[in-house]
Amino acid sequence: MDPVTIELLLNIASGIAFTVGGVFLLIGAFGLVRLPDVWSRLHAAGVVDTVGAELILVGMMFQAGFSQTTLKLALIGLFLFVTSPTATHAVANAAFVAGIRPVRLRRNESGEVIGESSHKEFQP
Amino acid sequence: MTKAVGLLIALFALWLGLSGYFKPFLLTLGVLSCLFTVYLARRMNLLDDEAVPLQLRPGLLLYWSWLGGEVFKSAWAVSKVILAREMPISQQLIAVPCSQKTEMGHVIFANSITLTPGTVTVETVPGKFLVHALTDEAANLEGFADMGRRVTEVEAR
Amino acid sequence: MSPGLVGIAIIDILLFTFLVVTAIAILRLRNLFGVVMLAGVFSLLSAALFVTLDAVDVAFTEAAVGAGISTVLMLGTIALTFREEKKPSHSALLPILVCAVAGAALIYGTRDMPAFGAPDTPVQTHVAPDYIARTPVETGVPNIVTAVLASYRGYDTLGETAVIFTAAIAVLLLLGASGKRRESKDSEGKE
Amino acid sequence: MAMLLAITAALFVAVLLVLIRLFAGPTLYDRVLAVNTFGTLTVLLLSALGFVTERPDFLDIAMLYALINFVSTIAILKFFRYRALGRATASGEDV
Repeated sequence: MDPVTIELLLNIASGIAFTVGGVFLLIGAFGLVRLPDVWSRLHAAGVVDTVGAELILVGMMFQAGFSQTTLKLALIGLFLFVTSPTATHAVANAAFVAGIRPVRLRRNESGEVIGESSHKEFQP
Repeated sequence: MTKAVGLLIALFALWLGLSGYFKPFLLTLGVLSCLFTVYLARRMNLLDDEAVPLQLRPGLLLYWSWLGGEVFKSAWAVSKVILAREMPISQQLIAVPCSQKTEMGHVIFANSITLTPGTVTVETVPGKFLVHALTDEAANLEGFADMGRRVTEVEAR
Repeated sequence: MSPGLVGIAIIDILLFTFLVVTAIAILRLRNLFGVVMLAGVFSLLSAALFVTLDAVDVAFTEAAVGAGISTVLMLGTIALTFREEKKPSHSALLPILVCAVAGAALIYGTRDMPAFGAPDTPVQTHVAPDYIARTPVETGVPNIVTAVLASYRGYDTLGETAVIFTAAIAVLLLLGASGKRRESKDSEGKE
Repeated sequence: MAMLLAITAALFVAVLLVLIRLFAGPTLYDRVLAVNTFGTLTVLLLSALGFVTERPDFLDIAMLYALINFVSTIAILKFFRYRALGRATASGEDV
């Protein structure tokens, strides 16, 4: 393939990644405002942190071509990929230990996993 | 020893990738700083399975690409919930059994659950995770079991 | 102006708007944890502004110190004091007046400064070209800012580092980071 | 270029939404979550700015943020969970 075609293909690919990533980013941020409580908002933040962020980084990688910039973008993506679930889990765990429970909880099997009494001392 | 060499190679690759200079003087400095870091890590007893996970099978990369697809699918499901007019959420805290033998397997499984939007690992005890799910579809026990099987394949020993 | 420059101008305006909104929110909030988190956001926003001003090294410092270390230090401080801010007992008029006068003086001072990025200022015509010409020959360090900090102003940087090191040790001592004392304090505080 | 400016605009809208959640609260954990998401958005914003101004060195700062943001989020939550930064355990488990 000649360079012009490759550049066109890269532009199209980054355009697709930007569009999909941007849409997920906006939906996630909107969900962060719209959803009713901290538990449901965790999932909206998850949409922003995973699909939104990674796809935008991939789009930038297509823009950068093959260079050191691409490597740095890939590293940022890897950091986000590794750290974002840990941060989300830390929020969820801290909220759980503080005694905050989801609104309109359908099914609660937390007693099966932890004894109900084990975390009482951390009530705020 | 294998772990020390592995860490050294990984650190130097990172250094080289971030610096992008190939002058002999700077390369020497880079090698020296990497060696010093490995020495410190050794003294601090950090060279274990957790810091240098060489025991994982190469299937990890394959697993990550499968996970990427799952993340995309569940992100789509969560987006539909967010955009729906009446927001059909039914929050639940469910117990998910995990059968992995090593700690690394547990970590990969729990983080994979958290990484897919719609499910978040809340608390872990030996043999079980407490998972918060946003919808009924997300709280699908067969789905968790499938993911668990794939994690077991990646984790060695 | 080119589209890129217009874009950066719009980005600057938006960043400044967010910065002001965050500052007002910090003033209005009485919950100190919220204040710490907003201060982290404030620092992120100001670092983004430094980036658009091309001051990459300052942004680097702001990111590490403002968003990282100071958040942790402020949390440690809150652990030793109170979680809620007390209502101020005196009126806010005098502080507002002082701020307004000081701000007006600073803005008046900037009127003498050359335009941002103007090529005919003394810095651009004498100092910068000199460093750019001499650094690769004299030091061999690829980054000119690093060469200026670590070589041409080496003693200055050494002094700064000593000051920061002393300050860090003092703060750690004040917050009680030494393991032994914390253990005993925790066992007392548990009851 | 137009694509990058569009993505920057989208990032600003997202930042605005996250700031709304940050100011509104109501619980502390909402705020921590918003700050964490804000950090992710800042990382993306800095990378995008690097491309818009054609100075990809900005990525170094973005990378630093990605790490610092994680450290401060964990510090905040460790503080809330265990009521102290220095203490390692609360109920005997290793952290």
